[in-house]
Amino acid sequence: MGLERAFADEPAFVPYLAAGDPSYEESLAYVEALAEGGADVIELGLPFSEPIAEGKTIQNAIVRSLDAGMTPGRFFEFVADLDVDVPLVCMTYYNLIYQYGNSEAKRASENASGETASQEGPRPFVEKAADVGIEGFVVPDLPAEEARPLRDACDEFGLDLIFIVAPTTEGDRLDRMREQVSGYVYVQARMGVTGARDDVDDATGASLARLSDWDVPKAVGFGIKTGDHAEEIVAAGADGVIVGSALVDIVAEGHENGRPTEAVADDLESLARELKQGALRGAQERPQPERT
Amino acid sequence: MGLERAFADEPAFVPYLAAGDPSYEESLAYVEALAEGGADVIELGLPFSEPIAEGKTIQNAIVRSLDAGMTPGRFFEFVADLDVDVPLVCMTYYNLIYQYGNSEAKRASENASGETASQEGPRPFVEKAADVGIEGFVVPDLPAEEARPLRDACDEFGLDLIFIVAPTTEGDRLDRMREQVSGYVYVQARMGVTGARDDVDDATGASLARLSDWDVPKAVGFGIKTGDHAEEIVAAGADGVIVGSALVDIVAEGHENGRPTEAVADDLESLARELKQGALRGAQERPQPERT
Amino acid sequence: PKFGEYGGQYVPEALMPAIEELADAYERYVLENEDGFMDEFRRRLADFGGRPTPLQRAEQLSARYDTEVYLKREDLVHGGAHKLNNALGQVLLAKYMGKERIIAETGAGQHGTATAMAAAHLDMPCEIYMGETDIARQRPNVFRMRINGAEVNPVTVGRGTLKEAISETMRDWATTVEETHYVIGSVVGPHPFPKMVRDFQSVISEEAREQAIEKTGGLPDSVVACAGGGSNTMGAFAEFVDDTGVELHAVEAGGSSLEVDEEEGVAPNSATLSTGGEGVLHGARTKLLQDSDGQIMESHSVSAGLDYAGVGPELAHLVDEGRVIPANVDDDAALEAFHRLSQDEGVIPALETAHAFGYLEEHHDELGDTVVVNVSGRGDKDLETVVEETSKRDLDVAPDMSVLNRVGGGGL
Amino acid sequence: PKFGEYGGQYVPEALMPAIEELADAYERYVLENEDGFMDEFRRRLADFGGRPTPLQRAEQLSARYDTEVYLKREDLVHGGAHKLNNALGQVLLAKYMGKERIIAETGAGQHGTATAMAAAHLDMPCEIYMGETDIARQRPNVFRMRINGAEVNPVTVGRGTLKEAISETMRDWATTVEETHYVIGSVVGPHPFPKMVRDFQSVISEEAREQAIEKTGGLPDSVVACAGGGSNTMGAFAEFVDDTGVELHAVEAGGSSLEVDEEEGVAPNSATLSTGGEGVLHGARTKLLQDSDGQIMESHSVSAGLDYAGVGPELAHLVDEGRVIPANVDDDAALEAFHRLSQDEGVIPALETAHAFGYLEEHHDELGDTVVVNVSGRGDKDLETVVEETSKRDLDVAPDMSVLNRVGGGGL
Repeated sequence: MGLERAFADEPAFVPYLAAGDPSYEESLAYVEALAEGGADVIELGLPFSEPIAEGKTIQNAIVRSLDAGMTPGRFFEFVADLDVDVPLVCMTYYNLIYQYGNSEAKRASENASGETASQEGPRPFVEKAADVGIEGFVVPDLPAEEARPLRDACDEFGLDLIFIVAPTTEGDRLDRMREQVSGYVYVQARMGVTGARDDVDDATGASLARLSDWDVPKAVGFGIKTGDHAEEIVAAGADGVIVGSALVDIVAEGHENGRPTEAVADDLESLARELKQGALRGAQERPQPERT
Repeated sequence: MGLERAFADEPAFVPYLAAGDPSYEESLAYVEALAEGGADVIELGLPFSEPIAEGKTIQNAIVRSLDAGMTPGRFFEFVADLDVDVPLVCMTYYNLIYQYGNSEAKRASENASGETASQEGPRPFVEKAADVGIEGFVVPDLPAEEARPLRDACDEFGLDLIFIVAPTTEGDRLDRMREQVSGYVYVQARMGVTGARDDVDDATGASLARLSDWDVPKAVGFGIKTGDHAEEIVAAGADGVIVGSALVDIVAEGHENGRPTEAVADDLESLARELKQGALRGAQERPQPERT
Repeated sequence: PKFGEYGGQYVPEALMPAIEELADAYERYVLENEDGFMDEFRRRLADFGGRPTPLQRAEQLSARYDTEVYLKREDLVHGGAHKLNNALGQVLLAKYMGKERIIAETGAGQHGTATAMAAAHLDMPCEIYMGETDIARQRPNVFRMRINGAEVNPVTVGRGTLKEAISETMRDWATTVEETHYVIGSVVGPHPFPKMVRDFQSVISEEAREQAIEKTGGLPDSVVACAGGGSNTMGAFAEFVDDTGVELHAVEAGGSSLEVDEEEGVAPNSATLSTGGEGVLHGARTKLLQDSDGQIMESHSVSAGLDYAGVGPELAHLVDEGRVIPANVDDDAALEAFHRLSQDEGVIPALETAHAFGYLEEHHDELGDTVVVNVSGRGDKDLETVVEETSKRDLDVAPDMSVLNRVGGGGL
Repeated sequence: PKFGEYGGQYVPEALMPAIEELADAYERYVLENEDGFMDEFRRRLADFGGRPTPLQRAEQLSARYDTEVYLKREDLVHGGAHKLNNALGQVLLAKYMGKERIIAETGAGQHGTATAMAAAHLDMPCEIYMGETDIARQRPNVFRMRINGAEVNPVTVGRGTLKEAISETMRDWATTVEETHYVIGSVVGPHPFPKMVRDFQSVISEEAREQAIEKTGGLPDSVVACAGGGSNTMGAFAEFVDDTGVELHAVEAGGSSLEVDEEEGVAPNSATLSTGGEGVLHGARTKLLQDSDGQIMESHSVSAGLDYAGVGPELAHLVDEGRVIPANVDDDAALEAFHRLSQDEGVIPALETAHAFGYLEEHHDELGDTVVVNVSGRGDKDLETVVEETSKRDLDVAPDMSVLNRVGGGGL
């Protein structure tokens, strides 16, 4: 039940792409390629105009997607149009979730009043997301302290809410996340923001140790770009690997060089396969998987 | 004796040109043309780099002369080279008079000392001027209060020192000038600086009245450009008219249009003649010339 | 950490420890004056910054409006604007916190130059992120930052303007929180920034309040300040908030129009308090300019410093509470006011500041007998813009610049 | 009206009544405070001008030189330099004298902008004469004057620079003395200007002396100020002249060399006090740069404000008396000092001012334990020159400006 199922049997490979990057049609093909390549969960970015938590790679992906006309409404169409059999998570910023209610309310009231303060908060967005088949959310600028309305809406519609745990997260903050998290926890492998790096950080092991008694799967992200990375991460105890920038790089490169969609999709599928295989190798190296 | 003689028999016409404007040779021809045209005294400008008392016309003449290489040394050569039988007055700024002594002293001491303070003041300049045939000085930035050293040097070498009386000069200041003036007094016809104007100022009559009991000739300058102007000025009681800018305009125009020297000289001579004739007509209109 | 429902800490988890550490330092050093922090801050504001600034009676404007108009002269602060009050406070605080490096982002360059100055003064290495588009159009401010020894890091991602620079600075901070302090330039961002920046800027109203009492024998009837992010606004208002008899007027940029182009995502104004909706931006819940999806709109103003789609959460709250009166003045009126103050009083205001005077022109008869206007900065930085924008319009008060055409010569 | 043999009134007769009237007004209003003139002047200097300016301890320089270095922050005066002290005094005096119009000349534009500001503040019509060559190369200052409502009259005669503008202003004054006051910008010109400008500027040393006593418990060992015409110099020195234990150092522009090119009439420096001879210029006997004939040399300095072939007669006299120590610093050392102060202290000085700091670098071990350096103005106006001149040289302390090349974009 819920996203946890994707981590149940073997380490999960969780790729990220910005929906609609660089165009609606290409993006559909790319996401489907990831599913082909072995994705267990796919994080789909709904682009926000001020992506303060992203590295350059994903920031540029967001610009491309917005320029190509992506909106929350189109995003939901995109999800509905996707032909994949993999659980989907929406990764976006809180204002888009929060305003969907406002703007829906506004539209309903037909400009009857100048007031824009929401009475609904995140509920309309979650309802619509559930409707098109989204199973969970990652909201990088929503702290656990402010997450209650979104958590409640997710509960109402049966969706998961994933929190990001940083290497520096501890104490009360960690407790507040643990209380509200579901599906999986996003373990940030290092300080900084999203982006592919060349090595695996020591902080990962420490973070996994801090979360060892949590009963949700731990997926590690930030900086993973090769099968060997994935292997190392999973060997260190992760239940899954989250990979974004390394995949977005392929999309960006294909877009810049005008490569055919199929060629780019093939490369994505191929990297996905490598990452998934790496994760599987990593699982073999672990003394004993503790969860089933 | 002295410059007064030029005003003795009839109203004097006193033209001004900047020596060396626009070149040494042309300027010689132009000054000689003024003599031909009937000049009774000629004021020769020795150009100073900071001519704070001049109008634009004469300021530009000074720039042309300096650019053509005029210096105090060349000026004395120029005076010596002039073939005219008219008394010559040097019009310049005090620093050139004052430094001629310093620089002569400096040259004599052959850089023996870094000191440049003059022990001689204006005397060397006056001595040299007398030597080449200059008969007097007009120094627009030298107030009567500071004129004693120059007056003494003029006395030593038998030269005149002319002061400019402005429409606003009165009281003690007028007295100090009266004590030191010789040759003639330069009556400034109006406030402001040199430059040809279109009418004759009322201030002229008042100034002449204020100076009526002075025993030097009164030459009126500033703004006179036609024979009719000259006539009016002399009719009002002046002993002479000083004309600069109207003549310099001819030099400037000739230089700009590349006219032959002779043509410009002819025009100068012709305007000089008109001005002199105007002055003579003015004398006829006076009830009774009081001086002989 | 909230002002009603506004404020909060909507930031990536990786930044949470940094802002928690900062919140702790704010309480100890700023609120409790631990280790004499506030004493040193105030001493440096005086010696280095040139405080106190005068409260000057504006003689010609007072006559024009038959109202006692007083100018709080923040244009005389070192660097030419109130910006230093905050930058100096934060760099000093970073020093007390044991940080070894300062970062900041800048759009038009005013906050960047203030931070670079403060960092040079306090011998702290400093890096300023600035979009490459902004670098190209704000060269004098880039020179100033470099001359003060700051690194200027061009941000080439996206459109190369302020929003990308903010993301890039957040990214740097998220990677380097342990040794680095991020100096935010206005009363925006996550707690504790809005309170802390307000406290550093409140020296404006602290002085103005005392000076008004001394010069006029009482409190003013109104205080008027322009509002972009709102740091000069909150600085000018803070100590008057409890004086309920003093009206507080926050004047935003009306730009060319209050209508928005939803299709293009463009608001041709920065009138967040008057026209914006509630939302979450740059770490705080506040009022902001957004389309119906919640995407942030591109705002516009003739004044780069007011050109921001958000506003400080405390200001949003004070407006909702009715304590602060929101207003806006359009580009034309701001330009006219710029010229009026320059010609009538011999004070060339920043274009930001000019909006406050545009409001004074339009509403002087509603502001009571005594008005304090905050002159948030000087206008030297805006000369080129003013000449260009003025030449496009037919303004009664604008001077004729043809003397420059007559003699030729190059650009500004 | 003299300082030893220096000074006097070497002006055309037509100007004599004007300067006599001015001398009378100077005695009554300035020296005797008739009608409370000086009280009003000081009040306006505070409220409009932002005085007092701080005396700031320069922490990094003090450490660098193992000397207590204090900065007198005239860069914080309204307009960005000490120039306003004098302009405001003279425009106010003109008002007391019943004049209805202000004229002034300007070269680089600093005095023109200060005069235009003061005239706007006091509601006096103002015209500034400026050579057309200078107008073309000092456009921002022309903008500022026009924006403050002053007329800018281009002077097209001769080479269109300061000397022609001075003649043109004299010409205007000679024609309009009755209703017009000519605001001379430095301690030069005929009596009473040198004394009067000194008295208006002496507020600098009056404040600095008190502040030094308050901050250090005693008088400084040395006061250092740059010297062009000498108004900030005399302002910084005046109240210390009688403190014979305080050394006074006047730092002129050494330019590129102290050698002169007699043939071309060019001195590649403005080191009048160090290398000039006695003579008469612009109404006063003083030290000046001249060739052996007495023609005034074209002076040169990287700093336009020091680029003057004369110097105030009182300063010349104090040098002859041994009370003031003349010195000079060349362009290279001034540029280095500009960058050093900017980077180390967060104060971007005017290039004029930078000469004083170049001297400090070279002579700090001869200046005693406590040194006051007059920061006569801020350097915003000099950014373009500094960047250009720095790029021609290989200076250790200069920042790399390549960030601007990397992103492209237009001129400053």
